[in-house]
Amino acid sequence: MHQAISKQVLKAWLRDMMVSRTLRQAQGRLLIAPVAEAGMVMYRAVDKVEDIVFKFANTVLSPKEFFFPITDTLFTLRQKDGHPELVTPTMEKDAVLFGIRPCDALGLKIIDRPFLDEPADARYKERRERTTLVGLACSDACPECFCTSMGTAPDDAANVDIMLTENGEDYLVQAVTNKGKALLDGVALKEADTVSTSVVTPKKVPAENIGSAMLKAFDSLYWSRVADRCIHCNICSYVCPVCYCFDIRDYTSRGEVQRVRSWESCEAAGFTKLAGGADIRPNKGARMRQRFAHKLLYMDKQFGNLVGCTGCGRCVKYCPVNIDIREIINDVQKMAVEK
Amino acid sequence: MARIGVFVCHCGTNIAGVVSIPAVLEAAKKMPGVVVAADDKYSCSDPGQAHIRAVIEQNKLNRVVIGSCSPRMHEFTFRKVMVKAGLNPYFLEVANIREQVSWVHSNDKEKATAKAIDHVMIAVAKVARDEALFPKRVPLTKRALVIGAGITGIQAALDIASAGHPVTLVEREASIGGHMAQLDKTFPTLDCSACILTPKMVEVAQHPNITLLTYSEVRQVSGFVGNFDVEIVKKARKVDSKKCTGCGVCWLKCPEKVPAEFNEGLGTREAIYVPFPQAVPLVPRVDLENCRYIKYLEYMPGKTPGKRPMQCRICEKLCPVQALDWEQQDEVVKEKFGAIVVATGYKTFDPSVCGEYGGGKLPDVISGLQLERMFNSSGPTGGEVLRPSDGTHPKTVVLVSCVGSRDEQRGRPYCSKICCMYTAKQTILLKEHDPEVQCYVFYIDIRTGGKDYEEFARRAQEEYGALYLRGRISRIYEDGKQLVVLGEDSLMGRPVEIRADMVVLATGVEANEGAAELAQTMKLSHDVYDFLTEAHPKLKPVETQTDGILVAGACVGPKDIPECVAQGGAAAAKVSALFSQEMLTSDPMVASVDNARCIGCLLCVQVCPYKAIDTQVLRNGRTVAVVNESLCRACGLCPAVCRPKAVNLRGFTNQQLLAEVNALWQ
Amino acid sequence: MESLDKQIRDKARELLTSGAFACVMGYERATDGKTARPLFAYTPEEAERFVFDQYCTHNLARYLINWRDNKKSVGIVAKPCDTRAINLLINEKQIDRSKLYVIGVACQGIMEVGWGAPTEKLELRCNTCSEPNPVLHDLLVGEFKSESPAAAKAYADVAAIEGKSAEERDGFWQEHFSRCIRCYACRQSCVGCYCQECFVDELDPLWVGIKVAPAENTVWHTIRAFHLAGRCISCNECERVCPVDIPLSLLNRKLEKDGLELFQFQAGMDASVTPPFATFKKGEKLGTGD
Amino acid sequence: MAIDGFEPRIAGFLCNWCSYAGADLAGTSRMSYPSNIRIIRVPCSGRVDPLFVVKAFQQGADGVLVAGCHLGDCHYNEGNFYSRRRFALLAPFLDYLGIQKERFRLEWVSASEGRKFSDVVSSFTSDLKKLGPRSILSPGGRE
Repeated sequence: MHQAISKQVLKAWLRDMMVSRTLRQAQGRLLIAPVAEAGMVMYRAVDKVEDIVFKFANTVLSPKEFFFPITDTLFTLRQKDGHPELVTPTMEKDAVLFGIRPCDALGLKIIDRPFLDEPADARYKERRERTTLVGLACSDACPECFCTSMGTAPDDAANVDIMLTENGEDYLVQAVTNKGKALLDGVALKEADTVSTSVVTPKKVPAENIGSAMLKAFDSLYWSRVADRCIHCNICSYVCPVCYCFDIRDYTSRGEVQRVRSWESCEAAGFTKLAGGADIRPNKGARMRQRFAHKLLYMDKQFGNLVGCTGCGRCVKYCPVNIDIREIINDVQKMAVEK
Repeated sequence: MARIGVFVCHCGTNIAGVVSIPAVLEAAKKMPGVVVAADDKYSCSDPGQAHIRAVIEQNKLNRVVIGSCSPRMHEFTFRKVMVKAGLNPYFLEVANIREQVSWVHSNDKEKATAKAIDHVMIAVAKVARDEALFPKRVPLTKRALVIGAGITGIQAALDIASAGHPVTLVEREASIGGHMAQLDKTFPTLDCSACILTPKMVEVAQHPNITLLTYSEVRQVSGFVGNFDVEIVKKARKVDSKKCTGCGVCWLKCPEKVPAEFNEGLGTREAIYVPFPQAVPLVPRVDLENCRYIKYLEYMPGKTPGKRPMQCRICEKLCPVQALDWEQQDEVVKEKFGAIVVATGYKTFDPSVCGEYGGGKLPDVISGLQLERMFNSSGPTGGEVLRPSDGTHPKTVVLVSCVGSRDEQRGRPYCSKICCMYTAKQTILLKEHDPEVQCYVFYIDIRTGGKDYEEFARRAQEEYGALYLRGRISRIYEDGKQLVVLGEDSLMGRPVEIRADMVVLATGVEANEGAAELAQTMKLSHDVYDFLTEAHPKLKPVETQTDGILVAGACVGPKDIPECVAQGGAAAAKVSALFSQEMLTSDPMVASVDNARCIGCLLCVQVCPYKAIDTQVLRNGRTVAVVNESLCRACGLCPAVCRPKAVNLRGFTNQQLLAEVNALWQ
Repeated sequence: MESLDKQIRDKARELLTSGAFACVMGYERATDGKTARPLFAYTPEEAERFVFDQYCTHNLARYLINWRDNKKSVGIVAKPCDTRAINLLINEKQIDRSKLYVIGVACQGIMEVGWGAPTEKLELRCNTCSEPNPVLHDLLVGEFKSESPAAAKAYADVAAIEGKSAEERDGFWQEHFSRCIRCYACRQSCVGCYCQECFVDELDPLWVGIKVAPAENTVWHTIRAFHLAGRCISCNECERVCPVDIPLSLLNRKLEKDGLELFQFQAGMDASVTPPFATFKKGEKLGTGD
Repeated sequence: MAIDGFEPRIAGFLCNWCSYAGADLAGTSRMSYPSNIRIIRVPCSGRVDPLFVVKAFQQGADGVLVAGCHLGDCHYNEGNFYSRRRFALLAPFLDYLGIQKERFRLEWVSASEGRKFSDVVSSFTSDLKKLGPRSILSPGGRE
């Protein structure tokens, strides 16, 4: 037996979240949902349910940008009555992230490790704890995605608080966590009459034991050959739901200092440049290998049983020069066999 | 760690009467890096300076901002205070709160104070990014090169030499003297050109500090002020000047005759010759184009068909000191100079392009310079004015001014300045040579700016009866033995026809041959007419954009003799002033290149007005820009066009200027 | 007429066999089986993978800078706009023409592509192209076009922005700039952006703050475009690669349009012409400071 | 439409040899002009990198003035010819981005033109008052 929510009720529920008439919360929640912007679909804070896009392949940027923003002010230092004052920002309201895909939810689960393992990152932790994830199962597979090879699936409810799956005129509802159940409290759910969700099967990629294969291919000339066409544009890192590298610098303006954390990419020249000018990854091939080794080898080594890829396919889709992680996994496996 | 002191000057009531000094001090104390803010009645006064020094020492300040009058007034004064206080003078910024604040905003004291605070803030932001700068001291070679030995170069060489500095005077022709040596008499005094010039020529030849290189040309110039490396080619004369006594036997007996250049093609000279009897040095040269033996030598190796030239060698046989040296080759002299004076002079306009004047085909239409040679008693006609066609004395002479001057169509829109005067002189001399001569002068305007010039030109008309007709010549043609000159008298508004025996064209002044090439050799700029460009037309008339290279005389533009002499002397004075220093101090506020950032696009090289940026190849093979600090004038064009920000300008660095911008309205 | 693919493969094989060439750059099929991607062939065997069709969008001249200090020569497959890029690099002394073999392709226009999503729609740059033939080449493949079909409408979209009010323009650009994630893919894809260190990455002086905020983004985009003034050769790679679809070519082509009007200069047409900011004419009328 | 009480902020880059001296002369001659301008001294208008102008706008300038010697009078001979080319392209470009061309001025003010300097600042200030403040590009940007 499946619970379901009609599209009408769903919209009312989302609307209510923002003003919190029914949810016994002092103030409404911040609602983050996919919206159309300049011909793309992006996660944005919304104030009108009408702006939300329910049918979309996937967003350009993953919802990682909400928990780990492109640019994040960690604290502000200012003068108050002649004394320095340190101000740490906090979330004004609890938040709901609506419409997250299973691949992106897995991405959050993965970067929980670096960000939440003690000592935890306060900004990330607060956002994670105060945000409820409402997942939306994929009804179509994109040509570039391969989530089933990376431990998730188009309708995987494992990493969200609530999972919604389109079912005719309704959505099937799974309240996965207590946080999810709380959000559904008082919502008029119904029982699904029939279940007729489409089964989506993304392409498979031979990702088994990729870590050991990576080790074998580690010293190959292959990486610099792939890097030949790489323009080190950072797009893959920025669209990736897992890449979490950043740079921290102070930002001064009008006598105020902000400590700001912004995204960085291992593909950028100078990413590993040290004081004194030395660079431990001075060439393109080393940078190229780093990205894939981090995902397919180091994360597993560091955190155990963890692959830094969710199969969302964004890097495949947005790479301007067709550096295709699936091709690389294939090639690496082949190299490992040959070795 | 910057420890900045801010000093605010009251300037009596000049600043304090408008700007609230306490408010500025209060605000300054809160500015980043400022440890002390103090005021003075007059910062520039002795007590003010002493106070600044004391505060610097008490507070261990390392950077100073002074809010006062314009930095154009006292920046230098305050720099000296810095030095006295033991600080680098470049850790100083002056905030202009008088000329640009109190004096212009006295109607609104509040706003004036706010602006003064902002100007101090901008200076504080900049001073925090100031760097210690140290002037470089480079040795200099106290030896001057003067290029061109006309009257300008001669004067310059003599003046520098008399100041005690060695001079090398280079002349392209076989003798020094230039155009002035060709002239008979000079306006407006009518004194004999040779009489006033030749003593100077002799003085040059005999001056212990002057090395004379005639028949020589400057081939290459590199380096910078105080340290130029110059290559001079001494062309082969085929006569050993050490042996030659100038007796003249060789040219008296040389059988070959060629038109004499010095006489403007009138008369002939020999294939071994001196250009004129008073030539300095009095050493003949063999004309390689026309010498029979040279032709024979060139004929022999190939043995081309045709008549075998004669072997001649009469000069060699007759020379009492065996001075002829057929083996002599061009010789390259490389020498270092501290300064260069360019005095390459001019040439006269070639009237053969002017069809209306006969296009050089009518023998009795001559140029002003040809007439000068006829006047001259050592000239081709022995001082008689004779028609080239038949050797008779002309009785009616038409002189035409502005030939190749003020002529847009022939690309010579400028006034040649000297022609009005020399035409007037020539009417007088014609009359003095033959009282029966009647002169007619066609002119556009009579330009006689100069001491006693107007009186002189009037004398030509009033005492010597020259008839001046305002208008252009439309055509000159031959009719029998006479020339018919068709023109217009634009004052009377009617056509004029004069039957003349001779026509004299007052040909204008042009940049000398090779002037543009020489300018390029030395990286000097020149105008569209190839006249060299001075550093400033009014205030730096003999300087150029390149330090240590001076220009003088007619190579810059048309000039008469007094001006040329004055310029030669002026250039010499500049050279002497330069040479009065033991070491050259270069301004440390110049551009510099960060090799690691430079991408070698060399845009900076293209825009640098001083050619102060060269290239160098780094060890890794990359070509990058490098600034020659001695040539850099610190204009800042290079950092502004440098995309990777590899070039910076000390004193106005990107860091300093950006700090100033970021300090706006803080 | 032999196919373009075969002509390119034959030449590339010949160059690589000669031993004088380190590499030949061209295109091969992408992993979607439809579109194309850059291929760096080092051996004659690899040359067999070269293809050329209307999906070969990349401007390979961008990679030439990587070979600047290489002793051996390189070969490159270049479309007309790419050859302008090569001229730019020659003009800026970044590459040695004598160590470059240009296989120029007379272009039939390039289609808009995304990975796995080839279209039949000509790219913007082809709709506004003024030079459909390679401006330099050692070998020409394909057929020369006699005229430029698109020059007349080259700046219609720029003129449309110019026609808006200042407030509208401000709003238009702020909307786009505020979306920028500062991945710098626009810079990375650009032939003209080869500085050792970009001004935006510089820490001292800090021209652009680390914070991804509209004001900082505006400084970045303004100066990025301005650094390409008189240099952009309109390959439009920056706009193609932008993951958040900022219409960068509207910036570049505004500067190109004004540069043409003011200085009669178009980048990359002739490597020997001095770029507009490195020269001047005394009497010129420019509308600013005359 | 003038906004009451609006005082525009003007950043002025003045070349040391002509315009800065001209501004000094305005002071020496006590020629009053609006106090809205803040002055940064540069050796030559050719030193002014477009980046400084853009940064000044980012810093909150409502208008930017770049002033140098008259064409042909440049202390460095040709610096202002280069700056003219540069800003002839930058000014319309900023306009295109929404910073009206009236907000940028390139002026030639000689050392003897105190009156001209004062007139330039006066007219620029009054023009900017009519234009009103710039809404965008506040420091730090919108969050």
